[in-house]
Amino acid sequence: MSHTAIAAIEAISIAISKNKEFLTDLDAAIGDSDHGINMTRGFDAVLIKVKGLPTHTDIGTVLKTVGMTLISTVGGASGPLYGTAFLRAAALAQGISCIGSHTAVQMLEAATNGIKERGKATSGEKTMLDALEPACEAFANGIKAQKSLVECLALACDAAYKGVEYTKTIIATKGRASYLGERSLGHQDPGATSSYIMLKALADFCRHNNLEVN
Amino acid sequence: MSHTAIAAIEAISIAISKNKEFLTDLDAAIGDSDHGINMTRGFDAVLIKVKGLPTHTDIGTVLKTVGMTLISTVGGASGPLYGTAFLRAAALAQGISCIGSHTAVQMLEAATNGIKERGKATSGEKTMLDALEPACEAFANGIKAQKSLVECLALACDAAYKGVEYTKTIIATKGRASYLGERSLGHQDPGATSSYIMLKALADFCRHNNLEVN
Amino acid sequence: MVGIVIVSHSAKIAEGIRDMAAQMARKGQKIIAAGGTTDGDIGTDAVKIYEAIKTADDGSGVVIMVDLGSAILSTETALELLEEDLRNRVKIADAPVLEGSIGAVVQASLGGPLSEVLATAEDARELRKR
Amino acid sequence: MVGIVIVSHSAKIAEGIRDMAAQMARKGQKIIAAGGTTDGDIGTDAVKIYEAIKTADDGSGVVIMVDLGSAILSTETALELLEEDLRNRVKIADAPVLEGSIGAVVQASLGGPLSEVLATAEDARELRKR
Ligand SMILES: Nc1ncnc2c1ncn2[C@@H]1O[C@H](COP(=O)(O)OP(=O)(O)O)[C@@H](O)[C@H]1O
Ligand SMILES: Nc1ncnc2c1ncn2[C@@H]1O[C@H](COP(=O)(O)OP(=O)(O)O)[C@@H](O)[C@H]1O
Ligand SMILES: [Mg+2]
Ligand SMILES: [Mg+2]
Ligand SMILES: [Mg+2]
Ligand SMILES: [Mg+2]
Repeated sequence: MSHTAIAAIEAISIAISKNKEFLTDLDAAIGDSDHGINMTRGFDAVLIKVKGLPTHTDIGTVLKTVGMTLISTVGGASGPLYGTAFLRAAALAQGISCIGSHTAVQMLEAATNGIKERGKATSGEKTMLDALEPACEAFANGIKAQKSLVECLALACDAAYKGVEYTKTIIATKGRASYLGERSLGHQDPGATSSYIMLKALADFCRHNNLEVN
Repeated sequence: MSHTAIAAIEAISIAISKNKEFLTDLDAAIGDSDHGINMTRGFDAVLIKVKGLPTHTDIGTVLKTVGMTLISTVGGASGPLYGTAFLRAAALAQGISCIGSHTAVQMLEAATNGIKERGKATSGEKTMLDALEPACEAFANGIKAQKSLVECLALACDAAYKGVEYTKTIIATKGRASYLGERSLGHQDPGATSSYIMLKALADFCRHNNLEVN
Repeated sequence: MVGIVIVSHSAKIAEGIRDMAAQMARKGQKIIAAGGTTDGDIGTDAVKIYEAIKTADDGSGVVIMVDLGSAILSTETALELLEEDLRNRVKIADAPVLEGSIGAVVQASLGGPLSEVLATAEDARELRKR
Repeated sequence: MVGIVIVSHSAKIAEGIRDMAAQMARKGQKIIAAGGTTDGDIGTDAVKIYEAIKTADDGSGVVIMVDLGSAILSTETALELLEEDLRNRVKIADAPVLEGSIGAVVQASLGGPLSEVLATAEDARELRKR
């Protein structure tokens, strides 16, 4: 139901706010010191928008609202990237108020592919994709193995976390950090980190609320 | 004497002001509609500066003041170009309060060469050089033929005028007008026109004041 | 006339380029600045860009000039929001944002079609500064 | 660190580029905007550029980024005003003004020498927007 979706978005938003400085500091090392500021600005605006939606709005509309708000308020590369991700996921949730496991996998894949297309990027380039692609795969495998949503999200989070760690070992070839060449080595990618934070917030939210897909 | 030099500069300044709209309109056709505005702003500032100079300042210092003021206030390409011209002429008039005919030729040549160097341009590119180079040559020839200053300046003005007319028949390959390619044909160059106006003002000033070089 | 949209991370830059380019433009030439975030910070806004494209088009199409990486991402996101008809006559120039904008505006003001305005914008890559 | 001077016809542009580039800079990196005429109009001012160069130099040299034709003329005029010692460590980058400035600032902040900062600025010519 949309109020669950909105509550999940709210949980994500809170997690982003809490990590505002952390994300900005990560971006200071290999970027322009704004990732936390960008994401917080975006999700603050998202919260206002989704809370203004009529009750019983379908999940597609909620996610579309998130996506449209992110592309217009985040400001940095993460805006069109995450915005596109939410818009692509939204397209698969049009008119639905309850997400099935198959749809959940498709949505996460569509979101990840949206970022790949928008960013013309792939794994190994020290971006959010290094967290999202493995997370997406782990989630899909979990669903295929008929694990619970909470279990699958836990697997996705583990994979995303490893992805974040992996970004420390590689050189950025996309985004601003690529200006630094080898000097980007040793630092974790801010966008991969925010992806992990959002997935973790979603996983925790689902666990606390005993949510399940069917 | 410096007060004569200053009076000559004042005459040039008045001529520029009078032609502010005309020069700006010429620039509207093949440029950015500011040549008259630029030159007037520059010479207004010049007037204030040179009038503030101590009496008995040498001509070199007067011309250097003109050049420095033009490079800092005109704003357009004509600023560094005319500014450099005055600075180069100034270098030959250091410590002098009276200009000999030989020096006059050298100064005009130095000024013209300064513009050529600064603008990396030559005659036939639809710039101020199409007025100045022939004017310079005509002036030098006149002095060589031992004509009077007033006669020589009249010859220079005639040559400059023809140069301005010539710019109507050629395509700009330097400056903003070059962006227009063939569309610059048929229009006279604003900078060539301001060069003619300045020379004419100087010629008239010398004629009215019966000035002579020796 | 082909419209020009200038996308920069900075509102000041987008407006400054618009002002500079406007000096070289004919009356009626549309040059729309789409720079910065709504709250005046440094960044880009796909929805602002989307609105700018719609304002810039008079039916002749629009050339978009962009500054850095994420401006491209936002602009491509904006394109995705356009109806197909308009999207088909909108091009992102592969050109330096300031230098290309001046060339694009001159060419657009001369009445050149979309392809020529785009080509002129992209010629600015060959501009030499020395 | 090598200093960066940004010369534009528009004060807004020079300041906007400075602000954008500053986001990528280390503390202490000098980025000096030298845009517009003294009375706030569109144009360049060789004396303002000359002052900017002197402010930008800490002994490591200065890379100057310029926008259009007459900005180059004003900058070269400014160079002529410098004492030879300083002039020898000042370079005008043959690069797009915005894109080159960002690269130059990143490289300067990494502590690169004049030649590298210049080269990085000029690499921006190869930047693709599509
Ligand atoms: N082309 C791209 N593809 C995928 N992710 C990207 C790309 N460019 C940047 N990113 C991600 O965006 C993050 C930076 O976001 P943010 O700081 O908000 O934007 P900006 O770099 O414009 O300031 C990076 O850490 C990286 O994960
Ligand atoms: N490279 C150059 N060499 C010589 N003269 C030039 C050059 N570029 C421009 N000019 C002259 O400058 C004039 C334009 O001056 P102005 O309008 O004040 O400058 P801007 O073009 O910067 O607005 C042109 O008409 C031309 O005569
Ligand atoms: Mg950032
Ligand atoms: Mg940013
Ligand atoms: Mg002009
Ligand atoms: Mg001008």
